[in-house]
Amino acid sequence: MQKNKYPPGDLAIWIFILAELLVFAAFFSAYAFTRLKNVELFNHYQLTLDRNAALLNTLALITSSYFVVRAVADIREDDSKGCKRWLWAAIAMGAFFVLIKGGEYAHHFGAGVTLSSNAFYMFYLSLTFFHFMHVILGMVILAAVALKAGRGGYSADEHTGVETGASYWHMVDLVWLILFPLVYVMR
Amino acid sequence: MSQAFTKAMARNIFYGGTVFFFLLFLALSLDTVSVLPERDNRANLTEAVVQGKKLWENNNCIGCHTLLGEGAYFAPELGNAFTRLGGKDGIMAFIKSRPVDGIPGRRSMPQFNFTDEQLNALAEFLKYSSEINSANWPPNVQG
Amino acid sequence: MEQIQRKRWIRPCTLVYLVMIALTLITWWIGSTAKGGLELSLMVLLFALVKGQMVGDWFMGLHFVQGIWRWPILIWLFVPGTLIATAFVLSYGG
Amino acid sequence: MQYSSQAVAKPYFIAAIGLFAGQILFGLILGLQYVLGDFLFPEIPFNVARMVHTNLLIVWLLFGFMGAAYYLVPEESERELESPMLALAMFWIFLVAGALTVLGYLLVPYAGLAQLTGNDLLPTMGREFLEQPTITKLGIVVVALSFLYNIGMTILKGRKTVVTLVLLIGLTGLAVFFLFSFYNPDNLVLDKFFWWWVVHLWVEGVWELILGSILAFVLIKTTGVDREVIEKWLYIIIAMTLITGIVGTGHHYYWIGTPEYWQWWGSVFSAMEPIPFFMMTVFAFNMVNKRRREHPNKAAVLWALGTATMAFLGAGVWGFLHTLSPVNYYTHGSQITAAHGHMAFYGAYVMIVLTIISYAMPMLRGRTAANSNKSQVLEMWSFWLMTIAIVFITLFLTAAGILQVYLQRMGENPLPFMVVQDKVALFYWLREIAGLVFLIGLLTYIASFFVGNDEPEAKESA
Repeated sequence: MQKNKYPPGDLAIWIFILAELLVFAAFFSAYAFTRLKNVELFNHYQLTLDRNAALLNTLALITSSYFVVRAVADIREDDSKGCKRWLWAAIAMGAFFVLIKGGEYAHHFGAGVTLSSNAFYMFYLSLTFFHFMHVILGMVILAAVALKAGRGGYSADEHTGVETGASYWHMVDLVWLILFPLVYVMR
Repeated sequence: MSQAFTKAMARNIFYGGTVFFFLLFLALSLDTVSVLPERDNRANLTEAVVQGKKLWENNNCIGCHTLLGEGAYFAPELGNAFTRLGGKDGIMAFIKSRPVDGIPGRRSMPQFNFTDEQLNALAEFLKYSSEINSANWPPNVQG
Repeated sequence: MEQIQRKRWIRPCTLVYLVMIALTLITWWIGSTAKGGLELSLMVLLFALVKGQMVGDWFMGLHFVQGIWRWPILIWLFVPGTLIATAFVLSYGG
Repeated sequence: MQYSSQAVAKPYFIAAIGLFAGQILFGLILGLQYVLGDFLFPEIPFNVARMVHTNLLIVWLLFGFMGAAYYLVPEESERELESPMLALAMFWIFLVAGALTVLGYLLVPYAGLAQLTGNDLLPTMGREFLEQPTITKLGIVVVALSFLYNIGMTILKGRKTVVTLVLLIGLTGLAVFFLFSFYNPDNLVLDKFFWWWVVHLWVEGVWELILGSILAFVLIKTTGVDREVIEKWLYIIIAMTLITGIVGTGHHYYWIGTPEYWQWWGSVFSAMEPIPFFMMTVFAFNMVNKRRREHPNKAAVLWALGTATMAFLGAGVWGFLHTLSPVNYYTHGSQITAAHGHMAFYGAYVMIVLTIISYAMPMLRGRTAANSNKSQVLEMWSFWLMTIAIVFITLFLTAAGILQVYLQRMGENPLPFMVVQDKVALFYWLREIAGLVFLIGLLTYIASFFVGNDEPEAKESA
């Protein structure tokens, strides 16, 4: 099997992806070590989070990421229509995530939780909100790609744009896959 | 895949990334401004404090001193001068006692010939500054 | 290309997807018991790293890349993963 | 020089160098006052000398940026400047306003200047780097707007390149964020919070766009590398700059009364700020290695490589040293900050202005591409003298800072500020000596404009 020298998509997006991952890595590690100093506090407030919502969100993002994989597979076979459909399906799953997460935020803000409430909520809100913004940015990127795919802007020979958007979206998924167990489950 | 990265994508990341992170910064700033009332000691922003801040600015005190660590590094930190100099009286006495021609061979604060009212305002301003929640900075009384 | 044309009973990415769903459900089930404990936490973390590796290799397609770009995601999973594991081990008194 | 209107850059560059000399002179006075406390007291107290030192720096860098824009924009846009007359008029207005302001600092007590200029109407004075009287600030806005109009119209009507587009974004940002200098609330925390929107978003934000675009222009011209390659690097570098630098503002929000989550946000993002500087270093050396021509102006190439290297060291490495909040808790507002400030400003902004001056000045003075070898050799000497001097200034201030932090902020028996200052005086003396070397470098630099003018131009060697 022929191996590639570069990952799929434009290398510029990968520089961006790596920078973003670096930020999340730093925040994840910071979370774990701050928890070390405040175990009781973290364990206590973790229970105020809605794990069922987080489950739905995890399933939504994984499914969405899977749809994007199918979209890339379709365009590699020159199927613009299929590519477009999978992409919109992925965006719909992203919207589902935003909706659920928005509900969680409404609940927490309603209870008067802010970034300054305590160390746990600081990390919970910082990490999830930063990720939340990435979901929205990812949806914007996917929508741009889907629109262009709908116009027949990609082909089996030239579809770097689809791969670029896909790589970014997988990153958004990847980050959540660590975030979910770390913030919602591990105690 | 002859070209590793394209100008068009680099451009998109520049514009997209800038907007994205500026929005994030705005969101954090908005939160900051909304919680500042709990930290910035605004309840004690009396008329004297306001006058003191104006005097602080009009005499360019920041040109030698730091205040909460910002300014010049020629003279002591003043965010905790209220504690270090022993309250308002200590501050006023110190400013008042500076010799007009300085101290031979050493750094000296100029003599500003403040009135008693002005001295009081400055001391009030430094008291107010010392009561800002600065996350336990400076590390000790020496500033 | 030839791989795609050959009919298989299931696409690799679909298989990966189903495994990830399964791991997520187990993680959620562990979380819903709210019991915690070092072993369970580390297991959940391991699941997460495995899922991350699957996303990197099969969704992002790094499985088909050789050279330096093969490694960033793996390193990204490994370094914070190790740090998180260390912090949790320490929080249970070493 | 391809367009006659590029000539307006010349007075800007000359003024920049003149003010630079003034800045260094006052730097030496400050350095001496650090060890001989009563030097020039009470005629020129420290705060006045410092104000002159920092304000001259800002003004001459602005002169340099404007000169750079006037030089490179016509060439990039492939048309004459919208209005050379306006550019010249603004030059004189800015110069006279700047000179009057500095004279005001030196001749009138600051409080008197505040009264004289009606600071009470709209108080903006007396904050670090923004000491200018409100009327001067308004003047700066007028100059900046006319300048933007002039440059903007030229760019928009002509060929649009990435270099000019990035430059325009940078200059617009510079003007926009300066507006926050007019916001001076009574609330000290709010004051400080938005003060950084000028200072940080300038030097760790939009100024870096200006820096990047000037550097890209000089590299395109001197290396002959394909514009496409250089422009995409420019985009990705400034993208990383703003991605890390905007939220990186948080590293100023640790101890000024702002919420404590900034300690995390600021630490994480500002820790990444060295990345774009590192990319810039890699980029500059790469382009020079891949050069398709041997440009006869070797001095300009040296300055360009120097900028990339010293910006990384000063802004990147020395910034990183004290940017993490647990470290900054001890180093905040110490000589470490001063050390970082000196090398960062020199490496990033002084050197980029000297780069474009080095590249453009020979053409502005009638050469076809470069000065004579004799002049260039002298200029390269000045490069090394100034650069090595700033490295030592930085090292001595860092040493003083480490000692200061240790004696004054750590341990069981922290010592008072002035006691510590006496204990680290040796390093201040050494810093002053390094400062003298810097002055020699600067004089050498100025001399390089006057020697070898009757000798033939250096030739492209390959």
